[in-house]
Amino acid sequence: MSNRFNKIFLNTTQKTKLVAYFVACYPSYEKSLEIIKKAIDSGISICELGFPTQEASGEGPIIKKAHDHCLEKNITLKDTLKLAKEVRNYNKNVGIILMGYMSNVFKYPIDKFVKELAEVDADGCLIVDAPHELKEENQLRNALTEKNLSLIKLVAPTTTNERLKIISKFFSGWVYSLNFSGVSGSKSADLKQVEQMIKKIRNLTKLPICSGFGIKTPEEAKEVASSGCDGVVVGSSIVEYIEKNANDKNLTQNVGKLIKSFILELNKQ
Amino acid sequence: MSNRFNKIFLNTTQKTKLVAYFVACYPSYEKSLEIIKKAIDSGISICELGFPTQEASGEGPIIKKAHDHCLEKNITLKDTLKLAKEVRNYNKNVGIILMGYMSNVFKYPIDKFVKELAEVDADGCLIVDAPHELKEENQLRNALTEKNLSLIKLVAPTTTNERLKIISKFFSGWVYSLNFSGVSGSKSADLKQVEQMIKKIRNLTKLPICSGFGIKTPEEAKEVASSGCDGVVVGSSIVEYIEKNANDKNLTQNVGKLIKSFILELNKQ
Amino acid sequence: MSKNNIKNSLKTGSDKDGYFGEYGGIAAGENLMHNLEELKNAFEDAIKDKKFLDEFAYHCKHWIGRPSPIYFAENLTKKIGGAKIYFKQEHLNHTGSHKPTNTLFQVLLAKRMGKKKIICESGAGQHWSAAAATAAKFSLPIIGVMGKIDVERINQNILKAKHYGGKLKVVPGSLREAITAAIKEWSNNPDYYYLIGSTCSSAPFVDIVRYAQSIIGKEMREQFMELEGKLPNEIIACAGAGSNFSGSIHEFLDEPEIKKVVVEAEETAALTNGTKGIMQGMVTKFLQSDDGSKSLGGTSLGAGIMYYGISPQLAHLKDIGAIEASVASDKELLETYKLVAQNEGIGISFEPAAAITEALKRAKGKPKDYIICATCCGRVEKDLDVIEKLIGKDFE
Amino acid sequence: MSKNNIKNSLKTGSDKDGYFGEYGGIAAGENLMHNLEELKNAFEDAIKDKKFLDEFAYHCKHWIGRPSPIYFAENLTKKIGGAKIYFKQEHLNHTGSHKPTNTLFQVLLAKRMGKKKIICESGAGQHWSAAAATAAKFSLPIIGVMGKIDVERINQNILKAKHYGGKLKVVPGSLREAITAAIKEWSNNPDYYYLIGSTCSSAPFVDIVRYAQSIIGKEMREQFMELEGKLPNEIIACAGAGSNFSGSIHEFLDEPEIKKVVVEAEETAALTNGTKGIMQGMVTKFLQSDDGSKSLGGTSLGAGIMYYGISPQLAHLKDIGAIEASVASDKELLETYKLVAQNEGIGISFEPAAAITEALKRAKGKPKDYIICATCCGRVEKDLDVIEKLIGKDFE
Ligand SMILES: Cc1ncc(COP(=O)(O)O)c(C=O)c1O
Ligand SMILES: Cc1ncc(COP(=O)(O)O)c(C=O)c1O
Repeated sequence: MSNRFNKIFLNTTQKTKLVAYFVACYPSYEKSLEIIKKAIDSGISICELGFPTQEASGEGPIIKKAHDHCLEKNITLKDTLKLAKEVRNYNKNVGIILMGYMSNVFKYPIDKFVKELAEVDADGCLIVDAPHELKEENQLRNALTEKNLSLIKLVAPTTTNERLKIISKFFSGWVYSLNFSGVSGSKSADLKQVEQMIKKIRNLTKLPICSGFGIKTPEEAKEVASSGCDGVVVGSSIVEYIEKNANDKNLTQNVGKLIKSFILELNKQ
Repeated sequence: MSNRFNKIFLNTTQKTKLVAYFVACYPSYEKSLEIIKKAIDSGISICELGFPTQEASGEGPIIKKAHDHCLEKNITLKDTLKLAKEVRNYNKNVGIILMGYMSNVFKYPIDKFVKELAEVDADGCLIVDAPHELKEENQLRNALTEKNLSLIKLVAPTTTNERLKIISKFFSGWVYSLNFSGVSGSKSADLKQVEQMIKKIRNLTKLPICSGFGIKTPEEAKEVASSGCDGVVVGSSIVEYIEKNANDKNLTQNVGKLIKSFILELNKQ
Repeated sequence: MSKNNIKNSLKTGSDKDGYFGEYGGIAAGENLMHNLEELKNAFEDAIKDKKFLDEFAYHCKHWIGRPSPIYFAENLTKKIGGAKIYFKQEHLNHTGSHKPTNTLFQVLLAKRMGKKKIICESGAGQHWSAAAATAAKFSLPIIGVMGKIDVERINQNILKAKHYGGKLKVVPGSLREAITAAIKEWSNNPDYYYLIGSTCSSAPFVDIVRYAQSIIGKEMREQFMELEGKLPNEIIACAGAGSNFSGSIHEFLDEPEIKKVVVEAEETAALTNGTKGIMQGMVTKFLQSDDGSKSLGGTSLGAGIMYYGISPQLAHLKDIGAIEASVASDKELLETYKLVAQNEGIGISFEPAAAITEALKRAKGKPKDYIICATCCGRVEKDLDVIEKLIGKDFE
Repeated sequence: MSKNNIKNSLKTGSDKDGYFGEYGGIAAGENLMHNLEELKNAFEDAIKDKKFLDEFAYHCKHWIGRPSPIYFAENLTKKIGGAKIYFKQEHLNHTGSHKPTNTLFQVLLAKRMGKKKIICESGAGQHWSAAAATAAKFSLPIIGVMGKIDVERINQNILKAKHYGGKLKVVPGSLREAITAAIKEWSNNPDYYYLIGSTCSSAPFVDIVRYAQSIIGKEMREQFMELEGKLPNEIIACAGAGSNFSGSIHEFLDEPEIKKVVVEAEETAALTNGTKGIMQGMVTKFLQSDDGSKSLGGTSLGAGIMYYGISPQLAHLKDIGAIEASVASDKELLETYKLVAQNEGIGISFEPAAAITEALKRAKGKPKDYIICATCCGRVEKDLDVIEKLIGKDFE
């Protein structure tokens, strides 16, 4: 595990960290880089760079649309790694994880992917469709561990206690706690359930826990943060904003403002 | 059996008699009557008055079309009997038979039909779809016999010798020898076959034999006549002429001429 | 026709002249008499030939997929509340109806007779597609005759028959005209085999078709004994001319305790509303004008049961009280289709909907151990577009 | 999964993580893991329950009409000159393909699990209509997801499913998109039962669908022993993802002397032309872009076999040489349709035409006692209009 996550979560200026998901290279490579830089400047702690894939089986229509846009422009995982490198060059402290699906990673293939991930000085990755039962996940996880990188594991409300105990052995970096079982952007989080989730996970790990899915507004972010998690992940809501305002010349500024409004609310706790 | 057939066939002015088939009341009651009168004057020996029925399962498209025309004008068997009566009033010597299908006769019903047939002084009837195996044929035949009327029986080329022997017991008036197995108007007669048929029938009966089906021209009539039959039946050819010239003001005259041309050829023998 | 040990058995077929009581017989031109006699002899001979019957059984099993199962319509039974409702699933046969059992039997017979070409008529096209499939399988050319009205409303059967290699002749009108035209074609070509689609026309056709289809009832007996340990109390089937119904009940004709109910289309219910007459080669009940010169009757959604006559055997059986007759309206056919689709997951065609309509009426309030079996003689494909057009929105 | 006495048996199903060799597994989001485990447990439990299996067998027989017969295609055999060609007549099943055997099994499983609603995907609509029929029979609401491309070319199945009460959701694209969308819908509604239509996606689906369909091969064994006194030398079936093929061969997996040949659509032949990858919830061979971000592949007339992936079990079996793979082109499908219709009087759909194409090729010149059995998994109705449009004039 990279030391960077430790630092990020030990930092106390912000009680609850903001993890922001971007579809990498969306709406274009340059614009995306600009937006992410602005987001970092606006206070995000970790940025998730989603690499595009056709199926995107965990994504709802908002994120899927951005993926499809990138695929049409022949954006690949390679481009996302390049983007990650430029982001890292811009800022040494922000957490960077690549987020996506096994399909692309497997074809890269796995070892090369991990090698390059280390080279760009990212902190790890999150693969939506890679439970620990998947042999290829094991392969990926082992390769990442060797390079001191994290495979961020997810926990869902439907994950049984028994299973949670098993998964907890593979936790690395931080834990992604899903607020509902379903695709991204499809529902809102239920605070009661989120609290229970966080408590359950806390019992099994000392690692930070970030809560994600269904957080659409700064107010919702604050509410989820009150569950006691260490970070909240905002995805669809940012991607949707970019989608809707792709041609706005003030897009970058405005994403910055959007991020700030999340930080502001989170800091009100 | 009426004596009239005897007289007709014993008369030697014409070697081979002409039997003419008309769709009764076609193209109209009045016109039909006029045509038949003219045909009698032109030399036919027997006139067959076809009464209309929807199926007309033994008829080809020419005769069927005339049937359909009559049905549309609601012509019934009753009208045909009326027509027969007027024909008889016009001429005491010509043979008159009603020709058609069991359906109408059965519904008339049979006894009433036979009674009225006797009343109009017709000589009998010919029912296409009434083999002797049909109980209703027996009923009709018995009723006709009682009134001294004939049920004209048909013999087909496919009729086996065994069956012919049986049918021959029911012959009355004269025998209708079919020149081919098929619907009316569909083929031409084959002289060899006709000759064989006539010979076979002659062996079984002393009654006159008329050969019908497939005789389209005076020349064909002459050819069939050479088979040794006592009469030839012409149907489709006359009906077709009437169909095609229904609106010609000289129709009646011309049918007379047509009939005469048949007689002329027949007399050339 | 066949011998039987029961005194006054109803299963013996027609008498020597082809009559069932006062119905049936042969009302055909002399030029067809030889064909009919040849056919009768060939039929009587064939059904004494074990090899022939084995061949029929073999192809029934492997090509048609017989036996068709019986099916307990549990949801409808619960919904109606009363008798147990069963379907005899004839729609699972190859080509989707009871028809191929008859075409198979007759094509085998045609082959046995050395016939080189086949002609047939059709109403719903169900017989036409079954006949063309069978002719293809046994490498015989086939001509079909259908009425223009039917050709226009039934598409799939016509395409299928064409693909099997059948040549279609279209005549003005409907099934009535098709039968007449086919018979005329046969008169003109006595060397053809005339493959009739139902229990109608002159003897021996009624006996032949009924013989072939009586496998339905034979299977039912075995299947009900196996599954229920007893026979159904009522057997219900629809009828155009009646092959499906005759085939369903023949096995049980000498068991009067089993009720047998035939259901016609309301618009062409010859058995219920017809009068005795002589048409289409036979003596039976017809919807006809008083003078016998024209047929009558309207149009039913059930193209296959839209026939203005009825099997002479059924006219006789009704007269002597051995069967009951009922009718079903278009509205009922549609409603029953919907009920069966939604409750049993079976898409039936309009014809069996007539039988099932009656079954549902009769099941209501009957004791729970009372069994009613309706023969489900067709699947929906040919009627699907019409249904969608008429009541598609009801399913939304 | 199941136990078996043969050492290294190929019939034991996937390993504890759902793999067949290096293929299979579960590539699903954590939010689906519980559903999949629940399903796996329910499946393993159900197949140990005699009552459950008896119920499955009962409805297979009475509702679906199983067993489907085997059929000796005598005319084609003669025409080709060589091996005896047999068809396993799966098209005679209710709804017209092998699909209802799977939907029946899974709907019974869903009921057993207490699920209240069903979701499924479909390509050719064949699974959708079978699933909707089954859901209707067992009184469960059902949602189907299909790609717009497929919805536009397949009409009858969609109408039938609608009449059974199914609610259809149309998504852009084809089967690929339908599967993804259905899985997403399932993620959003973990209380639904996801009724998959073929041997694809995450474990335990491959085992479940294969288990249900393996009745095909079991019937074949019995039927061939009865009819021929021996087993076929080759078994051939088409595959989209592969349920029909897997079901046909599973019974014989430990008998290497029986050749097993799977036939894909030439345009989407994942097994022949694909590369290993991870998509659609599983590790298997796919037609995909080099970077794994997109699927590839063209369009086949055989809508039901137009899938850019393949059952992971089949990928494994091919790797170890237990099965062979081949492809069929659109032109061949049309030609084979025509041959089968005209020679055997059977109207097949495009999918089995792929298998029969291969059977005809392989039969040629083989000894007369060599037996090739092709599974005939669909009837023509859904493809009839397309065929008529493309080659209608060839039949005139
Ligand atoms: C599906 C179906 N059922 C029933 C019938 C009625 O035939 P029958 O009266 O011979 O049983 C037909 C006739 O075409 C049909 O197509
Ligand atoms: C008729 C038919 N056959 C075959 C298939 C292929 O399915 P599988 O690959 O599961 O056998 C389908 C799929 O829709 C189909 O509809």
